[in-house]
Amino acid sequence: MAINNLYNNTILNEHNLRPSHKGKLDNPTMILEGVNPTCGDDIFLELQIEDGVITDASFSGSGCAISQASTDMMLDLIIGEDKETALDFADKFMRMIRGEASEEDIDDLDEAGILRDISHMPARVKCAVLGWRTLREMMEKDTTEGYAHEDHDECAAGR
Amino acid sequence: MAINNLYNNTILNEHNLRPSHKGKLDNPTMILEGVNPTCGDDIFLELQIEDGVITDASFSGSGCAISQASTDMMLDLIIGEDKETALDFADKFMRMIRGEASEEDIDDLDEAGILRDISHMPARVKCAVLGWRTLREMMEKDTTEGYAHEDHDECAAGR
Amino acid sequence: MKENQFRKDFPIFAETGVTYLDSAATSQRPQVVIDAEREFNEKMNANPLRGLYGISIEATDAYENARETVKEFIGADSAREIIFTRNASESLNLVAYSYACSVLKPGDTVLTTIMEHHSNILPWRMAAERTGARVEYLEPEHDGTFTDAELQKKIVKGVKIVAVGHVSNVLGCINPVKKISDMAHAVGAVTVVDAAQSAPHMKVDVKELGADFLVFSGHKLMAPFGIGVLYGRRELLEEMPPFLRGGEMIEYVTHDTEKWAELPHKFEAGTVNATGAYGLDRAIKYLKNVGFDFIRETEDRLTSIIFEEAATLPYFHILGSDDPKNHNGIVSFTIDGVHPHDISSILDGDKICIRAGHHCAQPLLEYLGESSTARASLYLYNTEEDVRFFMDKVKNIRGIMGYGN
Amino acid sequence: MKENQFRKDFPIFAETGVTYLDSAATSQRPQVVIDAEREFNEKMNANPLRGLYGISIEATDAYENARETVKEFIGADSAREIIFTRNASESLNLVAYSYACSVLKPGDTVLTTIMEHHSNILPWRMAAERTGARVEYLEPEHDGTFTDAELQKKIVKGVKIVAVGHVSNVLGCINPVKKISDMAHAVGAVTVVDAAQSAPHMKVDVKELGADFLVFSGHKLMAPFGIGVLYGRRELLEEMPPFLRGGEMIEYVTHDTEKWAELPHKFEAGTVNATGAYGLDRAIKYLKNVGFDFIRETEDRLTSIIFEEAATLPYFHILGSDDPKNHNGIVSFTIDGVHPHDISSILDGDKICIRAGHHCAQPLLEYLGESSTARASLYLYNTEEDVRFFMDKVKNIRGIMGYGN
Ligand SMILES: Cc1ncc(COP(=O)(O)O)c(C=O)c1O
Ligand SMILES: Cc1ncc(COP(=O)(O)O)c(C=O)c1O
Repeated sequence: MAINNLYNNTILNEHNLRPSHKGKLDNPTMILEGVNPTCGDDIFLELQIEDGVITDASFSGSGCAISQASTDMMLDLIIGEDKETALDFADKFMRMIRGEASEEDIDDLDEAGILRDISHMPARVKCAVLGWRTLREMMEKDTTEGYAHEDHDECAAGR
Repeated sequence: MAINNLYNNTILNEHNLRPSHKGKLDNPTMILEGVNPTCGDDIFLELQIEDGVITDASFSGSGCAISQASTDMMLDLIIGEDKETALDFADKFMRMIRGEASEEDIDDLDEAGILRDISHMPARVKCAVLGWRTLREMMEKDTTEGYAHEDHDECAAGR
Repeated sequence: MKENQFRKDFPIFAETGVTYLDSAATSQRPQVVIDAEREFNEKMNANPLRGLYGISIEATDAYENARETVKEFIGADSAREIIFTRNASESLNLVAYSYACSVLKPGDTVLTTIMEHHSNILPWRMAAERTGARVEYLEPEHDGTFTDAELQKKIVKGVKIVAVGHVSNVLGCINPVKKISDMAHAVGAVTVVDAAQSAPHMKVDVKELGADFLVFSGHKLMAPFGIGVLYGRRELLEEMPPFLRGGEMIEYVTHDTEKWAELPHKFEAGTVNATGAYGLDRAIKYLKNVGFDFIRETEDRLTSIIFEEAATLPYFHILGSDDPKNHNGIVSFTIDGVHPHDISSILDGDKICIRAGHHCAQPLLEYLGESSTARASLYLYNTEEDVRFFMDKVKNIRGIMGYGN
Repeated sequence: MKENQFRKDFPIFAETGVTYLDSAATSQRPQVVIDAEREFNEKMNANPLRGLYGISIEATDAYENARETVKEFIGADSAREIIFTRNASESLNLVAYSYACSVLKPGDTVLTTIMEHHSNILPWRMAAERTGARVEYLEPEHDGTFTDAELQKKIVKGVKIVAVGHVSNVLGCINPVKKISDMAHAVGAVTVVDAAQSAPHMKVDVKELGADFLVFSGHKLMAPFGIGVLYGRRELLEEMPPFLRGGEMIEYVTHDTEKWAELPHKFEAGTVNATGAYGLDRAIKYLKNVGFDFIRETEDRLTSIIFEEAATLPYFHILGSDDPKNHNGIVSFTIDGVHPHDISSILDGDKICIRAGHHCAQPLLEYLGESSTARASLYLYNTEEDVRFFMDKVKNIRGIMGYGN
């Protein structure tokens, strides 16, 4: 039972129950809200960027275990990295969710790799990608503040 | 094949091809238009009434063989009768169409009795009753001119 | 354990092995309804109302007999008062576009309740926006009841339409529709009753409820998707302009003029869903055969079991009344520390189907201070085994999520 | 005589023995479509788009895959441009209420043709009435063609919408949609293409036709009743206000505000007809497997037979083009001295199903000076035997009616 296994996963539970990056930054460079209106998931992502490098990051808001843990694991990965590397992680994650990532890619994603099986739970895909697509939107649009819509194309599998 | 029998009936064909009462009166007391919009049947019924007796009557307009023949046979029956008798014929005819008339009633209807099987052809019921319900409407409302709607309740079987 | 003699009529259970607790979203279809669709397609498939030949006449009869069945089912005066639509939502939109947009004047009020499904809120907002009227909301107590003070304060002159749900799809409570109708009529308003959640579960009689309009969906009542019902009092329907325009809803059309068809056809533009109506006919007949007593008894008994089990779980909270009999088989709940989506996904691992989210009733959840809840909802095919299995699995959820007991 | 290898896929023929020549009204359903409905109900019946559990996800996938299939079928850019409705009539009303009522200004023109189905006339009249715009009509020659002069005279500045049928349901002719679209776009109008009679019979590509909106009905294309399609160019759909309001078409609703869902959901209020969409998906796949070449060849061959036989009957008159290839399987006709209803009823005696009446195209009949005609219409399951039997029985009609030969 793939699903119970995922939920039984201590990594997922740890990041959900005791996230490392939940809270607000003092002086964020960028803030973006990401929502999954159908789910009620709603997160605020805050990044501190200095010389193109993400020096600190946090998230707040509410949502299910999958969106919360996925975002927390994402922040573990990208803090200390430059924007390009962060975007690269996001690409790998999206590929993994679509079931198109290589084993190497998944290895690179470290703990976030535990969400690989979410591709078999299409209804939850949009929870898993919420933080990641909010990040990507921030990077790509270089917004300092805004609102990231539910992206239907991205979540095609997660209708 | 009930239907082909009806159409093969010489009485029906005679009244359709060579109706006795098709035309217009010189001084009608009452004129009423009756239509079956779904069919395109459209007749004008004209009555000449003197001292409560129908002294003459005619119909014009266009329609299928069943509406034409039925109306012509109706006029054969009611010319020379008083209003009450005419209404009584109409009641018997409606009962026959609903399959509720006695053999006696049907006998009274004379040639119009050939339409008794129309109750098995629900789509054509409204053609058969067009003249009759126009007549009834004239009598009941005592209109001198007007327009008789398709009556859905009457034609319940003929939807 | 009591056996449920009707469950075997629903092939999905044997086919899939699901524990289906989402009947408030849509019901399952019994074999007779599934067979009715096939029978229609194989034996009488033709465009109804148009043809003069055998199978078209049969199709027409099937369609119109369904209207007759619905008429009897809800106690209408005439089959002409029954309009077939796509679903309850379309029925409400029809009333909003055709009736509300015609009668509302600036300053008028449409009164609804804060516990309505979105489909009984948004059409009124649309109509209000177009006409300069406003929408106001009756606000219930936390158990879903309305105080007399609240009703008296808001059902006042100037209210032209009162749109009220018969049974809430979140709280499961029955609203005092008759009382509200009487008050509404006293101030000159017409009533629109959303019976989407009641018609499948209890006797709904338009006269007894004082409903001027009433809507429900076939698919929550074991009929196929794609068929819904609007009842309207004849005088009102006669006066209303048509909504959708097109084939079948006219008496004639010339280059410049048109004349609408008589009721009910005036409101049924285009080719009708005769198969759906035929399925609804069979579903209502099946429902009558089961009987509302059986449904009530089954739902109350199973709801009580959920309540009893829940009482032993301090982290499990049920929304609405404390009395299982006031829930009509609908149990919305939360589990401390676990998001409703996680609850639903975890239960899905055991093929248990429940709903999680806002249940298309966001204003109610906002009012209750929740953003999302889980919901188990019952119907006549559910068994004691279903609810016991469900509650057993519920007990594991917090453990799975990493909480101790 | 050539065998038709697809006929056996349609159970109604063996069940009823009808000679079905009314496919322009509605088509018959092949076994795969009938089975699809049952399969859906037995294996994945749940409310799509809402549930987080297995069967609801399957139902959602079935529904959204159907959208993808339709997108491919008509060459749209994105599945978001495909809105599921109840039928072509509702699709046209959606465009009229949501688009036309928003953009039309007093003095603007909606241009349609006098040969349209009522469903492509009445919604525009409604929109014109509400906005102070007017509706004008392109008038064809008697064979159904439009002269360049007619097009140039009427497709002029001030025309905001050109609504044109692809294939006439009375004359069977193909209208020059691409040419009309180009001219419409040149004067700043958008085009609405009624593909109800074309999509089942020929390749319809929204780009090639230059269609800004395009509609068709599933039931004329072997799918169940109750499912229709609206295609709209994304930019247009994005700008349009929603039509029906209710569940599923919003992102969120609060006490006072609401935010519409993204396309296509913005236009799909309430519980969707997933079974119908699934049936449409199967129908399109079945259609593709048969192939438009086969359909064209079959229809042309059988139409030619009707024409040949008709040429020997001086009292038998066919409306429209003299060339059977310009009829797309639709043959409207009259018989001197016999009302079309009588023709239809007499043929019904031999289980031959044809249509008689105004075919929901009264303005065209008025224009042609007819009040009613009979119509035989073909589809891929028809055979030479069907049309020969039909014409044999036609030859007896005048005799039955009491005319000599
Ligand atoms: C050309 C044309 N347009 C529109 C329609 C309307 O289709 P529906 O009745 O399925 O809405 C029809 C079918 O009757 C048609 O033939
Ligand atoms: C109370 C209530 N009203 C209206 C609706 C709308 O029904 P449908 O989606 O079938 O239009 C629902 C079902 O979701 C409901 O629960």
